Amino acid sequence: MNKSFFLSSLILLIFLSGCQSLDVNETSVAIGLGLDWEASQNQFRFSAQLAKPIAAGGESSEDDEDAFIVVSETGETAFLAARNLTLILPRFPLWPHASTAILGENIAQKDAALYIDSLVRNPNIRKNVGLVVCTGTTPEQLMQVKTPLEPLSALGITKIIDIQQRLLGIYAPITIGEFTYKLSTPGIEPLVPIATVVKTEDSEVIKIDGSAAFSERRMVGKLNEKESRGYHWLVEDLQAGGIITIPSPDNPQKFVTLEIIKTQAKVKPCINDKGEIIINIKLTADGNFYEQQTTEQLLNLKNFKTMEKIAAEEIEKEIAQAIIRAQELNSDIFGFGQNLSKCNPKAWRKIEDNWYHYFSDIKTNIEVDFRLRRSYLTNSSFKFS
Amino acid sequence: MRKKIINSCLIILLILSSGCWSSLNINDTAVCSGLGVDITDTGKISVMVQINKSVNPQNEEGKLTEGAFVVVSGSGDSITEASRKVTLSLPRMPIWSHADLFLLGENLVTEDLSILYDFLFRNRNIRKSSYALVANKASLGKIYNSDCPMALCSARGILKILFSQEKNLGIYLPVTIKDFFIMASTPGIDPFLPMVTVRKDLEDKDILTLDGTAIFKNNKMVGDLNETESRGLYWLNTKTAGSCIVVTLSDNPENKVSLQACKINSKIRPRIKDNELVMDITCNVDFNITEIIGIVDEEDEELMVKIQNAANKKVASHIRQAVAKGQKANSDFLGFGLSISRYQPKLWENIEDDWENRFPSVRTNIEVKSNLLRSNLIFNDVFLVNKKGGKP
Amino acid sequence: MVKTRLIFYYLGVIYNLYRISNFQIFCFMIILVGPVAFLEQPGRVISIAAQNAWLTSLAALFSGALIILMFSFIIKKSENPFPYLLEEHFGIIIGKFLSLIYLLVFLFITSYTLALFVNFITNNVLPDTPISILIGGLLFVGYIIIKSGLESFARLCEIIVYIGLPFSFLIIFLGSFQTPDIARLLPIGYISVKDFSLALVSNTSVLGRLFPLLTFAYFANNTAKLNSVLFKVLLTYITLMTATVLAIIVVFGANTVDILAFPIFSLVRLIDISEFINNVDIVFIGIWVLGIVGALTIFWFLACFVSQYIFNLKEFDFLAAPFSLIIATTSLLMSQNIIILNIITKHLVIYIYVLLFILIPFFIFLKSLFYSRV
Amino acid sequence: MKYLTTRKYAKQSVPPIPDRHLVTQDLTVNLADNLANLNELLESCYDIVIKEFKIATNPSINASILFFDGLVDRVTIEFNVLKPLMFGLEEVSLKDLSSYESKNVFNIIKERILSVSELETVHNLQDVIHHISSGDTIILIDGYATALVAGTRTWQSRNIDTPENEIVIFGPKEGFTETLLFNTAALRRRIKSTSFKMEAFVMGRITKTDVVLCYIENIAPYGLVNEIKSRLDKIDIDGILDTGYLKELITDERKSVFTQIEHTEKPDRVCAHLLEGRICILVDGSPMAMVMPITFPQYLIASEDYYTHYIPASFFRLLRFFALFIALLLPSLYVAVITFHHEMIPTSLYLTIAATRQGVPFPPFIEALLLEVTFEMLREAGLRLPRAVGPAVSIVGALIIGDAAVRAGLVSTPIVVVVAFTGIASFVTPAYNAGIVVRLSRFAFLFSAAILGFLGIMITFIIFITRMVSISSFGQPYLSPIAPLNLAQLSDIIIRRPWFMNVKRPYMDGMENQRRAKMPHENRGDGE
Repeated sequence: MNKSFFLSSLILLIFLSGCQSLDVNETSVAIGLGLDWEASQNQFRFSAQLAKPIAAGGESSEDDEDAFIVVSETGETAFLAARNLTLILPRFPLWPHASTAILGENIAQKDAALYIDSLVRNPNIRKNVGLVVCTGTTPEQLMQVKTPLEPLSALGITKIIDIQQRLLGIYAPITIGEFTYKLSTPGIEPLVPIATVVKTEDSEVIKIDGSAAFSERRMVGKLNEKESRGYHWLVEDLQAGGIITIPSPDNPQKFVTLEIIKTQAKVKPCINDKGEIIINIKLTADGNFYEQQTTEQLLNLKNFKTMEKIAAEEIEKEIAQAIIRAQELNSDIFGFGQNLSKCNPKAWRKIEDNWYHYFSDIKTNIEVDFRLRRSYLTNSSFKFS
Repeated sequence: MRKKIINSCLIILLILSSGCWSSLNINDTAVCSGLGVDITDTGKISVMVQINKSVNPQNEEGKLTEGAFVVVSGSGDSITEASRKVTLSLPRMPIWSHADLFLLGENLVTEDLSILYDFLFRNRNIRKSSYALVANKASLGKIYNSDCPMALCSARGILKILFSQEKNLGIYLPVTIKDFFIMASTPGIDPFLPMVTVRKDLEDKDILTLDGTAIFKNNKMVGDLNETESRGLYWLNTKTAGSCIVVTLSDNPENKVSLQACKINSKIRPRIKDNELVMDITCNVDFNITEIIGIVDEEDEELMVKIQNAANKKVASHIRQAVAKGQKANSDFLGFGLSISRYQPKLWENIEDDWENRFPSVRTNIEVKSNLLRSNLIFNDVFLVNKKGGKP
Repeated sequence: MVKTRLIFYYLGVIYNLYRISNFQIFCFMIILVGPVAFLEQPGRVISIAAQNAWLTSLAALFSGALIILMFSFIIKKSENPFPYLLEEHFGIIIGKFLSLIYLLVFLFITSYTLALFVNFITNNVLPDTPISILIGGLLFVGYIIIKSGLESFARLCEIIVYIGLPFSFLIIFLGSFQTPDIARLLPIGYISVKDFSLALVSNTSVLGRLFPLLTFAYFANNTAKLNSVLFKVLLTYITLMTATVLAIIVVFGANTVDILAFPIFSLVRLIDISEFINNVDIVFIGIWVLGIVGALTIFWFLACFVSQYIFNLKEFDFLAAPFSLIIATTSLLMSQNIIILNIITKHLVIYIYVLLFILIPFFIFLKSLFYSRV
Repeated sequence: MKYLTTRKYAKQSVPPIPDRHLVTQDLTVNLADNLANLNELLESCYDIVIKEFKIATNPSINASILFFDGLVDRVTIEFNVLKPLMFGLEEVSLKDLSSYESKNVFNIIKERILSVSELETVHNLQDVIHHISSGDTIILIDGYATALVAGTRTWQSRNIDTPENEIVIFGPKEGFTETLLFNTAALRRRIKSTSFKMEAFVMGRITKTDVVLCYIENIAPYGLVNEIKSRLDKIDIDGILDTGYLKELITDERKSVFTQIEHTEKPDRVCAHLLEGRICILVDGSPMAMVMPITFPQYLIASEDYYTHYIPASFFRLLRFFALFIALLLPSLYVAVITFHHEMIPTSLYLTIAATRQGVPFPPFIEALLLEVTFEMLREAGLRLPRAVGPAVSIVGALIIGDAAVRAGLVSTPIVVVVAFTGIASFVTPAYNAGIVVRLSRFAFLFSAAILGFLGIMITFIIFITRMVSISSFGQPYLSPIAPLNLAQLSDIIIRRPWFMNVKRPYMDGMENQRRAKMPHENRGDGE
């Protein structure tokens, strides 16, 4: 009796519950999400880059004319704007595949939390979605532009940030999760790469250009390439890749390029006797000799040492520039405050409330240890007849 | 037993801890077919990259050529930096080692090449067997963006043109990075590179064409050879036969004979004559007759001698012009110095330091010997045969 | 004293070691001189003797023959293999002291070979892979080889030679077709005596690496034919060297080679067969791993063997593990940067070869020549 | 704890085991006692047939015959045993009884009555049991403590058939069966020499399986034969059901995956091995013969090579070596090239591969692993399935899954080609055993390729070779003619040496008689 009752109710349960499932062909996959603030209408504008399904059998090509469509809608809240998309879209939008979230300049300057709230609250959006701020254009326009070889520009942007980190080492990628964490945690602020549309002779391309520093939920300013790289050195986990160009030891007009194999930064705040906060930054970096512009013999022990020194100075300069810029903008992107709270919670509790009062005149003590390791195919410099 | 467990744990850890550092998924890469370096007006170095799009095997052939490439560029303080700045707007990892073409911009070659050498040879991703050319009177972007008919992209197109003209026409010599490098680093020879430019075709579209040879001295381009002078260089350097020339017979300017070289053997040898250095340039060429224009009313043997003489003169004049140009620009691209160092090493030791001053006034003695081998399918001029047949 | 130690040694022969055939000795010796010489020697010689470097390689045939005769004379005149041989000739104190030095040198050479090769790989093939992983991987292989015993090692060496030797010649053959210019060899013979002899010394010193012969020859099952085996080794080495140097000069010219870190590698990168087989450098390196692993394992093995003598141990393969740690640390230190490695390559290593592998054996040779045993 | 109860089997009393001593007892004079004893031993053996009857009329003697049903030839029993026993004694008794001393009926029966070719006498119960379980018939006669054993073995067996696993186009198509006698006969038929020895062992405490060791006396090294014999003697196991049992018990390197013993179903192949001085072991009930010592290169030799012309045979042998490398390395090479060494691929091929890999979600390593595992699964499924379904599975697997996976964008086209090619190459190895090693090692290579690219492959390769050279098969180094180099032998491994040059047998330790043929021009006077 018991068993049959249980079974029949189970079967009924299965049949009675409505089907929440969706056919794949009823959906459309969102690759990029963008949000901006339309000041004129006092409304949010939500735009999404939707990928068109690729026909099977690898018949797609890299340059499919229209591999995607960009749709956008406005609404009073970001969520509503997103739902409003269904007014023009005959498919059910799927958010979990999104790879980039784009924050419009307007909304970043108004209040980033407005956007982030809707993203973080939504269970359909993964927290490892990359984040960029777009300036000089709207997210919608940005997504309309194709990146070379990658028809889906939203996917392209994350790849660009990844690859430039491996080859150039300028911008540090940030995900929504980290962004939220940094935005909400006292003593640390996010730094987000900026994507813009650059017009060349006959076409438009997306370019990562500078990064946006936030302070108190608002974008307060922009770091240029050099400063962004200064920030990148200090990203605390092990970094690999990137290059640095330093003046040549024999001729300061010419340059020597070094490739960075790995860097590791340690940031330790301390409070000296006078009660000043001093941040000790220790960076160890390994590099390879990659290119020289002169024909001088640079590959000997003496010059190696000199180059190590110059490179260390150069890195130090970049870091210092970034810190100065951050202090100008009053945005603690390096997380000095948070570091302090970890090392010296007591002191932190005292100054937590007006941290930015202290932040702008924090002293830093940067120590860079750069090691040159190898040179590539040639052992010595070019000799001329 | 315990030892075994520890060992196996170590191995497993080793495997797990080893990420795949250098691994790169093939769909995250972009194949570069051509590279180019130039200096911008602001003094920065700019790098231009032509990237092939992947080719779908199931596509029809016709679709291949249209927009099969993209051109991206970056700029920076050094070549490496500039080339890597490309990635700021390229969502793929560029693979350099497939690039067959290396273009040098006009500004770069006229300013200073020394910034380039180290990059070219130290970088493991640059293929040393790829070909170098100089962009003449056109920006790199223009060259890479222009069409090249029947080729996947302009970079490959230029190379195809370079090879086919070498085999069929014989004007310009392809120079690989390795050759260029050897010429630059060996005392007694200066490098040269073929030049490419953009020209308008009949429908007013940009097409690529080879135009002249750039010659260098002290890491700078000091002049260029025109077509005839380039031919002079070609006669002295080539190993591929196939060059085509047209000679005019001495008696009648209407009578023209096209000759195709099928074997070229040339030598440059130093000789001391009356305490003076003379460079003996000998060039032996075997020709085939490919075409005779005009009515030639001569006996066979005389005709042959005439053609040979004309050919000798022509080739010698090519060489002479090239030598003159080189001496004028003080660029020893023919390698006179090298030849002295090889055949008169003692003499070279004495004059090596002074070579730059001595080179422009070195006397040359050009000797060309041509030899007619076959006259392809017909033996005589068609008209000649007819005429002969008509005679009693 | 010697006699009691001999018992230990023969126990070692019975339990751990095995008779090796003459061909296996040939393979051991080829692996010792071949790969490293192929990799580092051409650049060194060409930078000294320019376009005439190949002549110096050929001339090494005579100096090499002298070295080989010296070694085989020592083998004939001594009763015990290498570390015991020192005691036999110099007495126990000097013998132990010398073998301690040899132990250190063997470890040094192993680490140097490893460091050189790992640098080569990180430079050219897997730039992102940390060298510690590569060192770990190669040492792991060496460890397995040593643990599996001399018998398997000898057989492995045969296979390495089957694959490696023809492949090296193939590489040179293919490489020499990449736009060669025979005229680059000119002027032939125009070379100063100083340069010539320097290059000759450099070429000969590499043959000092045949030193482990003093140990292995005692395990050969046919000592009578040892000399002919050694001359075959010499001939192979000279052929390989000369061919390599010739190919490099013909393709690059002496001036250009000067600035290349690994000329043979640059040559391999040029190989391009009908536009299909190109950039085969990785295959080349892959095959080269075989040779390098073999070469470094031999010295590693000898280090274990020597320490058996020094510390009067009954067996030695358990030493492979601690030594691997030492080797790993040393080679990590050496590959700090390329300049240090270059200094070691250009200066230190030659002196070690000449001093320890040629001069000391020469001393033994003189001693056994004039003070023959009663 | 009390809620956790384990279900226990109800304890049952173990029936008393028959007295162990019973088996070793001798037969008694009393037939009834003997029968009682036998009945006790053979309790619960339903297939035993015990017939009691009487022979001779005056005085009539009780007798009985015992046999296991199904193992015996009933016709023989009824016509050659029962009939003469029950009726024949009468005829004999009239004339000849008197001539037999002491009226020994037993001898009369043994010598004059029973018309069976194999006739033995046994004295104890153990032998009786052994014989009847082998299919013989036991005749017990009252008054004699001896039993007569009539050889009446016969049983249903598979016909001699072409072997299924080793298919040849040229050469003998006969294969071994499960019956030992047929197998030894097949060998004996081919080697008609007295120096061809077959030594029998009975192994297995319970199964009492017949094991036969075959070798040719003055060719096989004496030491090797003794070594194998002593290894066989040391085995103490309850049962041997197939040669596979013995294999792991007598090899040198028991833990190694590399098999050091060859299994074959073909008598001609066994004979070829025997002639080269190797040793063969046959096990009753197994259609596989074990041949030892076998080195790795010999797995690449098909017996067919020796039946065809030597030039094509050599070509195919080289092809097999090549295929071995393909089967071992191709997928890992592909993965290494595609993930690490992009510059190796020609540009045009690169562009197409990039296009086919467009939109494929997995990295090449995972892709290769998936397909390889799928392939192995298909192969395994194809082996086990009934013959009618097998081909269907392979067609579905190979064609439909492969094609559909590509179309669905799950895998790229090149990897399908690579895996398929690897699969084909792995079928080229004639020996199934060696193929297994290759199939397993392939995955190791694949892993290392994914980690360190080509370098990883080489490191694994060195380890692979080191493992291979460090084992030996009955004293023969495993890579024998290759790794300790033996040029003379190598020429018959890499290529097939023509018969007119094949003068010497491959050398083994301790082999004395190495010459196998004379060159035509040699003097015919001397020789073996």
